[in-house]
Amino acid sequence: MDIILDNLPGLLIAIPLLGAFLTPLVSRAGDAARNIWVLLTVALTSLCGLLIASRVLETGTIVYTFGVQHLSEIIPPDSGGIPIRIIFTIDPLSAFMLIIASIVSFCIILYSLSSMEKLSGKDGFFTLLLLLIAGVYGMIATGDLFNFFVFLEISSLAGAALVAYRIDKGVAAEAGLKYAALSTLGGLLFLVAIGFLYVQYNSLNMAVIASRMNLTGLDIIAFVLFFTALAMKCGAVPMHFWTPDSYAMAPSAVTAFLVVSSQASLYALFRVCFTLYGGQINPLTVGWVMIILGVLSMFIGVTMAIPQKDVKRLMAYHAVSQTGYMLLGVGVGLAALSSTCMFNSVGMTALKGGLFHIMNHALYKGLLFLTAGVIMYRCGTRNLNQLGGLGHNMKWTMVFFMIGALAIAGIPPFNGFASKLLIYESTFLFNPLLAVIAMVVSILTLASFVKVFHSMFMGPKLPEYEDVKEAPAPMLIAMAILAILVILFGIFPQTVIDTLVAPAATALIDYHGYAAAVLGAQS
Amino acid sequence: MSMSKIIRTTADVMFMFIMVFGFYIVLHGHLTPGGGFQGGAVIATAFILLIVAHHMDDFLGWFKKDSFQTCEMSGLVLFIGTALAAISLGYLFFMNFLSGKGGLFGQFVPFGINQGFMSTAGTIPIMNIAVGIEVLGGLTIIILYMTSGIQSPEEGK
Amino acid sequence: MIEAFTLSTGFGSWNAVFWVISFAIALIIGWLIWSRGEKTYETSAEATASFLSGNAEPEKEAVHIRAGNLYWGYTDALSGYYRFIKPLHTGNLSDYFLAYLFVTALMLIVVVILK
Amino acid sequence: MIDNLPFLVVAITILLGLYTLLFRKDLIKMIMGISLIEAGVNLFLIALGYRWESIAPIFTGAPSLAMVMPTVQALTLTSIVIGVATLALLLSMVMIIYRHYHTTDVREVTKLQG
Repeated sequence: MDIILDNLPGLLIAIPLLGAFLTPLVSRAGDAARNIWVLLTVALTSLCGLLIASRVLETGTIVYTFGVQHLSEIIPPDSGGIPIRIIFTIDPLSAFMLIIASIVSFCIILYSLSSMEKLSGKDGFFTLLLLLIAGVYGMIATGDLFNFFVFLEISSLAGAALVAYRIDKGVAAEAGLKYAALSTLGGLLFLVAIGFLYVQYNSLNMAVIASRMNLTGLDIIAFVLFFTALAMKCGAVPMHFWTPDSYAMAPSAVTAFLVVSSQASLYALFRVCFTLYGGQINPLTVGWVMIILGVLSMFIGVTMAIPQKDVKRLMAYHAVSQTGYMLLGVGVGLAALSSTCMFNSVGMTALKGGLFHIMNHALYKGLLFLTAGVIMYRCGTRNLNQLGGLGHNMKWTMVFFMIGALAIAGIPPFNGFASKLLIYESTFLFNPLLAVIAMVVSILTLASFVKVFHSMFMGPKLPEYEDVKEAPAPMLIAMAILAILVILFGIFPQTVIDTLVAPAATALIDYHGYAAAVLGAQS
Repeated sequence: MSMSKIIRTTADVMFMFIMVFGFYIVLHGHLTPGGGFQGGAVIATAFILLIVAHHMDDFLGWFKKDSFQTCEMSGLVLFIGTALAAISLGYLFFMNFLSGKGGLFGQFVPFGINQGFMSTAGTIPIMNIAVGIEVLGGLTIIILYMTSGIQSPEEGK
Repeated sequence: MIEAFTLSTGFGSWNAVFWVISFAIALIIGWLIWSRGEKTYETSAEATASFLSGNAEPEKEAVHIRAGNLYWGYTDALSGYYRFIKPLHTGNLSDYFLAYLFVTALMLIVVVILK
Repeated sequence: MIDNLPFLVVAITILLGLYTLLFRKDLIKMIMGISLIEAGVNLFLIALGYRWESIAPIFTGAPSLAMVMPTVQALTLTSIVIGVATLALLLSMVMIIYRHYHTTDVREVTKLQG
């Protein structure tokens, strides 16, 4: 049994890849066999993710080197004291992201089993979805820069192919093209930055580079390339144009997971700013750049969302504005690092708020996209002007939509409120204007979701939706899991913060600990 | 859109030589420059040569599309299988459990310049073969889908 | 035990359970007031029909306010802002690349100068 | 000057690629721009590993032991494989767009806007 427990990080990537490659073979034995196979694969992977997270939260950072004899040999004798193999470094922050990825990946696979029932091309869809899940897990767990680039490309390609999966009159192909083209350009500039770092520090491992880093001009250029490539991948405003296009055209289950894949690039952005360039860059300037990106994302995201007519495009703009909250929270945390006294009072709370918001956003945004998917699955249209009066016979979907909408707007008992409260209070002390903008954006978020709620669920029963039925059972179960978590995290935020968010925030700060975990006594 | 008789016959003749050369690159991946992807790409050009030379329907008569799909899938499964085999043997993921054990591909390699021993480097030749098969199937399928895309422009009108 | 779920944000604390309890109490009080209301009011169809100064109620489609005209006032008031911001999202792929490279260049200048 | 000549070539290739990417209006040409940038990045990675007067890192029958850095070539190989995959995906999407929009001009392919 402990063989499996020791090799969990390796299995975390191997199981979804094996599942993805065998899906076409299993699907020859019929739809039911493939559904069970895909569900089994994703359930095992989520179990691996959760097990790793719990082990990391107990025993600290796990370091797993590919291709060595025993777990303890992080740097085997024949590699001359330098970690040359691919090393997965899972510290409490990656464990925090692993939990998000495992919960949401299980729910969207459960959802897409029934939403893909009547459609064609199912085994291609599930192979790509499992590849996307493996890519996101790899991005979160890896400690090697080039390995991160490979997983970034895998998830971009699988994501772009999934966005363009339902070619309805070519528009989805246009969205997929935009997503793929931008991700490729971002990946190439990311590779140039890896080249800069590799030539100076002779290693691709983040911990080794972090411990050997002394900031030169080349490193600053590499930092800027890293920063903008990853900020573009997670949808910060001036570069956010692909997000509404590709989220609106993708199948809803895929959109819910694209949100998690852009949050994995956000995690990588924090990893670059806090761990790779730990004490090197000036935290004030980079913190303020992150804050400006965050405020821009918040404001433009929500103001562009209100006049939208397509429900998924509206929710995509909200994903952009919520990413702005996370950037604001962690940006304030980073900027406050410049002076320790300010950091102890403001920075830590802002950092916790920003990280907690990543978890909350992944849950309620996944829930909202799944409800939009149910509407699309039953009524066949996403245009709000044609919908109305669905609340009469889609009771459960209405309840789930209400929970998601109240959570995203930050209404007290739900989880959105807890993380936004942390962000408000800390940014107010840091700079009052930021907190005011954040609150105004929260109000506008509530306004736009009231509009969506009214136009979709309220009003009389329209004749064309007279006999619309409730969503099938797997969809409801998937949404129920997310809704219960949204409520639970809202009622007991302190326990979630103490167990998950606080260790993640402290792990993000001490880059020495990260380097020591990989390099052992040597660093 | 099949070419003239001359081209078709030379293509048929060349097909075998390119295949052999491709597999040579795949198998000697750990000794000479090459390996899974490049060898597989060379073999895929052999199939593409046939697609270009002959009519699409004859080509699909000889090789069915899902035979390439099974090629691709078996290559991928072989690759992940050898990686997972390391875990089942008690080592960590992707461990080279064959090198230095004397068995298949297990001989020791003297450091420095040598004339290249075939059965060395443990699991790397197996991985090369797996990637070679996978790329062979994958690239041919890409070309098949793209050519079938051109074939039916009228359906798009 | 209380501290288990009071979120202390360093400056104040927030307890969701108390909020839910007080919300439930408010609901109960509301229900109490509602239940003491007049039971014997007439609920026949024509009594509860909406009075539109005599003319007939339009059929279901026309009654439902569509999403397009919700927040008409808000979007009209901010029409100057929306005239500026909407065309920015042109949908043209080369503009997306321009935006991305523009931000890279801008950030390069900012980080190099401000160090 | 001679030893950072390859990096000059890399800079020129990447600038040419960016030029085609940003100023060309046809989608196929933009994808050519992306592959140009990719070629530039691959050349950049290879040029990083160059050692003066050394040979390719192949031990089989190698004339001398002074060899170029092999890890960078492994990175370039992976980047080429990823490049093949991205190009195949982008080109098949442009084919689908052409089939439905009957144009590949980037100014017309803007149904998703606003």
